[in-house]
Amino acid sequence: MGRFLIRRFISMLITIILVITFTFVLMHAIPGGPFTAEKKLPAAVEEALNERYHLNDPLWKQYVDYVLDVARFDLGPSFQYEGQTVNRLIEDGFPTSAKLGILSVLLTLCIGIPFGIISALKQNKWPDYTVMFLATLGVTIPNFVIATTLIYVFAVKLSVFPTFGIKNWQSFILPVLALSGYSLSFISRLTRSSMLEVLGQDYIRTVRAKGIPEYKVIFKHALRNAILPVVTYVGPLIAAILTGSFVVERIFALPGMGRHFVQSITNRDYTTIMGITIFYSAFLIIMILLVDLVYGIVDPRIKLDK
Amino acid sequence: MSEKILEVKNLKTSFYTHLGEVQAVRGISFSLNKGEVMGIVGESGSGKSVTSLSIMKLLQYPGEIKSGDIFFKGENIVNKKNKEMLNIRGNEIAMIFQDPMTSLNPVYTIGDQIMEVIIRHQGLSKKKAKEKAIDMLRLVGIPSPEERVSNYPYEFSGGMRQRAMAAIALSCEPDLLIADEPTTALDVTIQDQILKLMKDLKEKLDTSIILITHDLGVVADICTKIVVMYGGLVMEEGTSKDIFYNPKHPYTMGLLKSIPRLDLGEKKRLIPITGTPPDLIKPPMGCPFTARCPYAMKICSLHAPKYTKIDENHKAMCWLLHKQSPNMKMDTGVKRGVINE
Amino acid sequence: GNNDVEPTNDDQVKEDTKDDTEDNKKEDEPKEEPKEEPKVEQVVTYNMGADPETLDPGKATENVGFNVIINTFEGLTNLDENDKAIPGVAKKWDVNEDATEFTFYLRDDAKWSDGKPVTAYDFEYAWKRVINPETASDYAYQLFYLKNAEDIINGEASIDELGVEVIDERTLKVTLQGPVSWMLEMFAFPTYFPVRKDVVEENPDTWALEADTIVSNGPFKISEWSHNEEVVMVRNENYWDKERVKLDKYIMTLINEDTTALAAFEAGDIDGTDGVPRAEIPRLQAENDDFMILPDLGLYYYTFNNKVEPFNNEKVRKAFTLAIDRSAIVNTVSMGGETPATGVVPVGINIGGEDFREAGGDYDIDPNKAKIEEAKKLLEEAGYPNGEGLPEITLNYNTNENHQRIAEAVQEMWKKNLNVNVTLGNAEWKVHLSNLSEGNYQVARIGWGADYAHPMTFLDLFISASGNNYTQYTSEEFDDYIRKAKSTIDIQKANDYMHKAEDLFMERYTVCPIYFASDPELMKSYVKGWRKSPLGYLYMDKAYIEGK
Amino acid sequence: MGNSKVNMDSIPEDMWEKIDNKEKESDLISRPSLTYFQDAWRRLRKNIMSMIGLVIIIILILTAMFGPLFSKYNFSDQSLKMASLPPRLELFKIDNENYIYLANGLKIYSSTSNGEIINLLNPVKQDFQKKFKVYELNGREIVLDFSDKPFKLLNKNDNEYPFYKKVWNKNHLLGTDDLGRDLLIRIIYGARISLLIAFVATLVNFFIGVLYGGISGYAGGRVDNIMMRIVDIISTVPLMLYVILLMVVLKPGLKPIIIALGSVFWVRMARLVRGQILSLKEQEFVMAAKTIGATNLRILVRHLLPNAMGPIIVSMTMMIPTAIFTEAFLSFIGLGVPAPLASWGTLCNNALGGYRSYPYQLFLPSLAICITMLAFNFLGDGLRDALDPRLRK
Amino acid sequence: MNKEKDVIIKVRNLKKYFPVKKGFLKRKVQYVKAVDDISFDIKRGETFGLVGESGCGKTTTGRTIIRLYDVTDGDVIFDGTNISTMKEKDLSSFRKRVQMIFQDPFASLNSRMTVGDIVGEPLDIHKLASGKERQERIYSLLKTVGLSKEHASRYPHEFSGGQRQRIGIARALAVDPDFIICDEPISALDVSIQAQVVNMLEDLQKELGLTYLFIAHDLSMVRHISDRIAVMYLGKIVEVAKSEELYKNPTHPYTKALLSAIPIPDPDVTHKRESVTLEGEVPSPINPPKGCTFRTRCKYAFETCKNKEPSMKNLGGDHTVACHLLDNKK
Ligand SMILES: Nc1ncnc2c1ncn2[C@@H]1O[C@H](COP(=O)(O)OP(=O)(O)OP(=O)(O)O)[C@@H](O)[C@H]1O
Ligand SMILES: Nc1ncnc2c1ncn2[C@@H]1O[C@H](COP(=O)(O)OP(=O)(O)OP(=O)(O)O)[C@@H](O)[C@H]1O
Ligand SMILES: [Mg+2]
Ligand SMILES: [Mg+2]
Repeated sequence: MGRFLIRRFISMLITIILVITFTFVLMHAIPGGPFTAEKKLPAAVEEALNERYHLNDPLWKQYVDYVLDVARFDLGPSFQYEGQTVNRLIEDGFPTSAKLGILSVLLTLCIGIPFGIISALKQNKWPDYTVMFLATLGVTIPNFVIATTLIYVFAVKLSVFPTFGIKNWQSFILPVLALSGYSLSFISRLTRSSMLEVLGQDYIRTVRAKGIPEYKVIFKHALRNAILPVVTYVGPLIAAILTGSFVVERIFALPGMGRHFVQSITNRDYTTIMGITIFYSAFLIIMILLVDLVYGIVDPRIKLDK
Repeated sequence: MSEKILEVKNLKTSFYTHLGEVQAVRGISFSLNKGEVMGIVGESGSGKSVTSLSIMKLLQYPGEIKSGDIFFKGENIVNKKNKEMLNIRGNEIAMIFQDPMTSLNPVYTIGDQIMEVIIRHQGLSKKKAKEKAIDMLRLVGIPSPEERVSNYPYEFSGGMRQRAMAAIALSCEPDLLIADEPTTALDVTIQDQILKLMKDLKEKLDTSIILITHDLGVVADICTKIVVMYGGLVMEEGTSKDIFYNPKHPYTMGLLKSIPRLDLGEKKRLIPITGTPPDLIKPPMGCPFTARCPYAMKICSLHAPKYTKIDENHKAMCWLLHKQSPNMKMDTGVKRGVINE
Repeated sequence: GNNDVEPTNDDQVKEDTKDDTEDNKKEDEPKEEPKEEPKVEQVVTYNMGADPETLDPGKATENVGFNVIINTFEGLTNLDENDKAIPGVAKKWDVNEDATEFTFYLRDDAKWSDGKPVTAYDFEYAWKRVINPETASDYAYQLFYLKNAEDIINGEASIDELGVEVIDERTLKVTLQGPVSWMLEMFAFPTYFPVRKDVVEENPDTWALEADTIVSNGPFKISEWSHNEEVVMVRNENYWDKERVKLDKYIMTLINEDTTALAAFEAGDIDGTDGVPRAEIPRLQAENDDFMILPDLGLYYYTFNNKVEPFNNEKVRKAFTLAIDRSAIVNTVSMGGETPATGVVPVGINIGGEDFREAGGDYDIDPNKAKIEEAKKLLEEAGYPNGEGLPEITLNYNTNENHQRIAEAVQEMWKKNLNVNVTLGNAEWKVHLSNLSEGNYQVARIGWGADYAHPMTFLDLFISASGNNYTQYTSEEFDDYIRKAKSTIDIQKANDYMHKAEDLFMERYTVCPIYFASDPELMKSYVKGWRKSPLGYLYMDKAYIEGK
Repeated sequence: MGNSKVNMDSIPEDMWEKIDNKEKESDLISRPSLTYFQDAWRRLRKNIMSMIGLVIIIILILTAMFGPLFSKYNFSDQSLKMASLPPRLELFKIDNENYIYLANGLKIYSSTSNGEIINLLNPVKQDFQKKFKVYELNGREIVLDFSDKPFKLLNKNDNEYPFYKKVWNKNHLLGTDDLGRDLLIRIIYGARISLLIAFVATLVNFFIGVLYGGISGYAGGRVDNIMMRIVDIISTVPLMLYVILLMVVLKPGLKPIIIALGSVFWVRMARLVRGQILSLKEQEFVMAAKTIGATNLRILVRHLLPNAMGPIIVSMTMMIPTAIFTEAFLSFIGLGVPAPLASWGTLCNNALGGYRSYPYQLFLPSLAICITMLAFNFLGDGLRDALDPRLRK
Repeated sequence: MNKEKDVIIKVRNLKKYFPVKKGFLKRKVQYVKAVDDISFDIKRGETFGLVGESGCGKTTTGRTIIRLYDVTDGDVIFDGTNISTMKEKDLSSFRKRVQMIFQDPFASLNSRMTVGDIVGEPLDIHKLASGKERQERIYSLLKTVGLSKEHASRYPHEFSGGQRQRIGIARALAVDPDFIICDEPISALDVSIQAQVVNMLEDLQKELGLTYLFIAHDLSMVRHISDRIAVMYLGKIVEVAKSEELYKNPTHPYTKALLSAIPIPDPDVTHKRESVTLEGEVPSPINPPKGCTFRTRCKYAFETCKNKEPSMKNLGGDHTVACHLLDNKK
């Protein structure tokens, strides 16, 4: 196990370096630079800016310098926000995104899984149809529509929640709902499908033969066997959702870090692009490692370290 | 006579598959007294497991009890709700399943799975339950149970899994134990041990046991009563002596002839019952054994025979026993302890 | 007098109500009885959109940042209702004869928000800082009117040679490169605002990032800046004219999404907002009294690549220009109350008593409809009868819903009116820009917003040396007119030159103007006294709330 | 158990004849033996819901292919005057010949009584201060008073014109979009793109995602580690950068979209399948397959994947809308089919700004996606059930 | 052709250890010595029985021989080629010749395949038959194992335990192998079918010259079918002999115990017989006892047994035993 972790850790580092490399190459391959703007800069100013951000150095040197900086956990200065460092951008934005994300993941799990179970238990009866219909809606209606509709209904018409921003706990409700729609639906369907599979197995019969109450049969025995696909899905989901959703944060005007994923690219804010990508990939990779570890816990037959 | 703990009356169980209704059990009746050990023997696919699952009310889709009654301790459990069954299952009726690999939850340790039933029905603490689970494993002959208790099913050999199943079933000292081929995967020494365990249970607690097996040796060892099933029907029923020494049904005789006897004579070619069992989607009109019966008569394929009472506890379902039947010389096949060639 | 302050937490609210109940008990009045009408809080919440990139006057480049800066800083001059210069930090000034030297006399009571006086040194420092190449200010070019500014930034002169001189703490002499008729207004432009040396040097990179470290000299000071949430400005007690300022607090929210801002406005969470979703404008126009369309100095146009087939042909350009029904675009497509464009300088710039656009004519463009017959004829004359023989044409726009709709409408008009099939191609903004710069296009959308309220900000775009001239067309004559217009102090003459330049440019249909921008705006009617300039700056220094 | 009609006491003599067993065996009628997939198909066919789904999908495809032949409009025909007319019109009656429809944004159209829009009326006089507009229709004066909600339509004598009734829009069954294009035909054309995307996504998921994940999970160990790290890289390098690059390199159209989707859209599926395979491959039937000499590929394809089909199908269907919206996003930033062609996702995107005033513009394309999704889900569920022989009902 | 002497498979010092993980980070600490240094030869055409207590390593032996498990140590030489070191991809031809019938009938059947598919798969893999011929072959295989054609389009879960086992046998027979490892092929079958299957196996053996490794715990059946029998205990072989010899002259105490525990299908006899019950607990293969592994339950155990592992001694006539008692006698 220890060896396994060390190996994974090394491969994580390699992965991150590759991510940096690819992003770096792509970033510089696309037209436009950080200082391309509608109002053209005087050559001298652009020169000075390039000098300041070391964009005059040969690309390989920029790359090496950057990697070295990253190794010191320094993601560099933002090109877009004068004086900001990318570390700060992340520090500022992440807590909000993470709070939303955690709530959303919790909601997703606490509702999605029970829904999936109910629907599996009542297969082809009305609760199943209802849940599945909602789940279909949940994946069909994009979150920007859900978000705007929620604002319109609950904030404008009913005035029960604030329209934007994070002010109090009520502020979280609408964004979290909008954020969770898709994953909620996805998870309930996944759960349903694997529950159906598991409920037909012999060992479930054995458990029943022991006189174990049905809820335990479901939650303890069936669920654990059925949860694998959900775990697979949830790992990357956590990484993605905790680092912020561009759409939801934009619509609810939340100061998270989701905006940077798109904004930094449109602005060619090189360091922010890189910083955000690295942060996300590190997060994702850790989540995936956790998923793999959870695999081993959920299903002891799975052995990753051969 | 001691009280009846289980009485099955005209039980019919079917599976509604896309190919048609599989009539796995087609109307069987038997009863079991307290402390009695009944063996169900019969060809593979004859409905033994389905009968026991019906008693447990654990049939899975598309299986259903079509008709009939099952009285357990005087109560009809056919229409009992799942909730009511919860306190019966595992506690009053326990079952050892036939297929040990798939019958154990692969993601929980053997210990967890044994403890669960103990905690559920005996309300022991976790620690106590674990001790008991270890005891149970020791009792069924698992080496170093303290360590094995935290193994997962896939780490057990086939026989060990079966013993784990037995440990689960026995741990709550049920009133009725249904053991579906509990020793098929076990070597004789362990089998011996398990059988002893069952005997002890019977003696100490007056547990009634239904032992489903095809190992006639085992049946002979422990059963007081034997039910011979074929094609979803009970062909013959009687005490073990009746069945072994005075079989009345050609199928029973066939069964007895096909076993090799280690204790007797030289190695000879076995004498199997030729042919295949009937398709239960379209069960034959008459006696299901007709197609394989050396004595089959015209009437056998057209009409199902009724039970003929041979004596108090012994009955069989065969036209040969009909009083009108031409007194064909029946080769009972078995004499006391010696196969009659 | 904490009465006016908006309760910021629950405790305060509870306290207030407790007081009320005590009062009630004393006077033994029934609860329903209306108590003394509370004084309305003088707080305005207004939505601007994105987070300001910086609040450093010397480095800010975008609208939101400017909107904070103009309310929190003050330059030598201020702008009046007509965007003409009035005294700001400078209480008066002298100008030399050829309008190249200004001497400003600063107010004695002009103070920074920390109470220190605003001095001429602050201006000198601020400007030299901007023009210092090391500072790398994007907007350094705004200072190019100052003597030697351009040379300094190109490294051909030293910073000390910049045309600014501190006579004494309260007197500043500014020397220009040449005469500029709108120079006094330029001093009210944020890049010309003073900054404090000690403040800047304490945190050279980050001073303008946090409310705590910003020291300003305008009507408001920043009390809080939660990035991506809001900028809170409160009255600057050290401002020399603080009597003018009636608002206690001006909260600028940073909702980037127009639909959300609209929802927030309708829910009463904000008092005004800058952007309004286009599709909602007809409804708002009909239903909402708080909706208005304000003038905005901006040009939306299609630039032809004058070097490539078929747009190297003047007749083709003209045909394409005339074949567009601009009123349909303005009324049903963009819908923001824009004005059909008939030239490059928008309506609303008053020079010498007349509107530059009105005086300039419409270059055959009918603002209300497409001139189909004429356009067809032109196309035929150009050798493409009924559109035959034209090469494949792609109309490029940058990724944006409105640009796309306009492009789709124009595409259809060209198809219907000229029988020309045009493909639409869109690209991400910076890719689009680099395509334009490289002349890698046939016809493409682009726009321009005025930096100052003068035709020059538009005409200047198209000189040879301009980085914003994507037309691939350069003309010495045009450059000459512009040069002359810039260097004369005679307003009329300059005006003539500018008209000549525009005529030269437009009569050959170098570009195809579409519309002049507008600024749809929502502001609650109880907010009074505010002013939004056509440059997009919202001045809150005189705003107050009445009748809420 | 046979029939008990026989009289037990008197059985005819011939009944006691001995019979030959051989002839007995032959009367077993042999049913054709089905393979798993034949059997699954048979079961799928029996599933009404999934057949409905299948039929819907086929209808959608046919409509997408041949629908335009039956429409008098083209996806790009604009009529700016007729912009944003909804499918349902509320008509006011002026007189027996003249009806008007009052549209959002204070526009008034003359119409026939059955909902055929004739023309957009231009006001002869309007005053935004006092909030009224005056129109003339065939000599009658109509005053639109919008000072107060609901707006009133008055005649010269300040009497209100009566509300007539709600009718379907005869010119445009589903109304028009914000440039006055027929929404129905745009949705039909949109189906071409969106359905294609749905199929591409499904295929990509199935052939790349499932195989990739399957191989990774089955191979395990180092291969797994490397393959999954590649997946990690693909899923973290910003898609947009890559798309912008594609956009620069390729001409816009379906090809770059397919390339973009194809190169990244399968990673989630790959992870999912890998997880399933990891647990399945430890089962004993895999060993059994090995002993009969099945190659690894065969074990993967024939044994493991069918057992992982549940989650595969679920996520395959669930990812279709994601693909549709991803396409919209890609189109938006310039990678997709160039405007005015629009996919469903694009239609939705474009309608969002006006969802308050013209909800049908958002609702209708969403409904199209929804129906497709339901159809795919029905089919998917049926498939899932059909592929699981031990399913409970 | 001296078939008798022709060895088809040679097993030499075969070991298979399973790691067991313990502790928080599950570091590998211990090994289950499932098979611990066993050697035997099987001659072409013979049936070699392997009996022993449950969990003593019989299945593992079988699976290791057929390379379902990687060999920890030792060699398996099949017809002159060393299987234990062969690359995975070269195993295909070997697997056409060697087949296995699994102990657990249900788990070894893919629940997503019809019985027809399952039985037909080896035919497809080795391209033995296709189309109608394939169909016929499947039917005849099903018939061989006592199932009917009808069963071909059903799924494993629709069968009873014994029927499932027959499906597994049919699958193994499909490729016409030379050598079949039968891992308790009949213990799940009912007697009549057992007899059928055993007869069938015997017939096939005669017809096709098959060789069997017949793993079982049912001594009576093993004796019936096997030419020679090896008795395993705790990962080691303790006695090998011709089956008659073993039955008549069991030498190892464990073998004796085994034989005495066989139930006899005759109520009177079985109740009268005396079985040698083994005392004590079965030791764990993780920490097998030092010296002779059986000593903890052996009533004849003495000092040497504790220290020294007994080696295989030939008693003549292919009868070898590993027991210190023999030394004593001498
Ligand atoms: N789920 C099911 N669907 C369809 N048929 C089934 C199902 N389960 C069992 N059967 C059928 O029911 C019949 C009786 O099966 P059962 O399992 O009771 O046999 P058994 O007597 O226990 O045999 P064995 O000794 O082999 O275990 C068999 O023909 C079998 O094919
Ligand atoms: N995959 C595994 N991981 C760890 N231990 C295992 C594994 N498979 C088998 N074992 C252990 O190896 C030992 C031998 O197991 P094996 O299955 O070979 O026994 P067996 O002789 O076939 O027994 P049975 O007659 O009960 O099938 C047992 O102690 C078992 O727990
Ligand atoms: Mg059974
Ligand atoms: Mg075994």
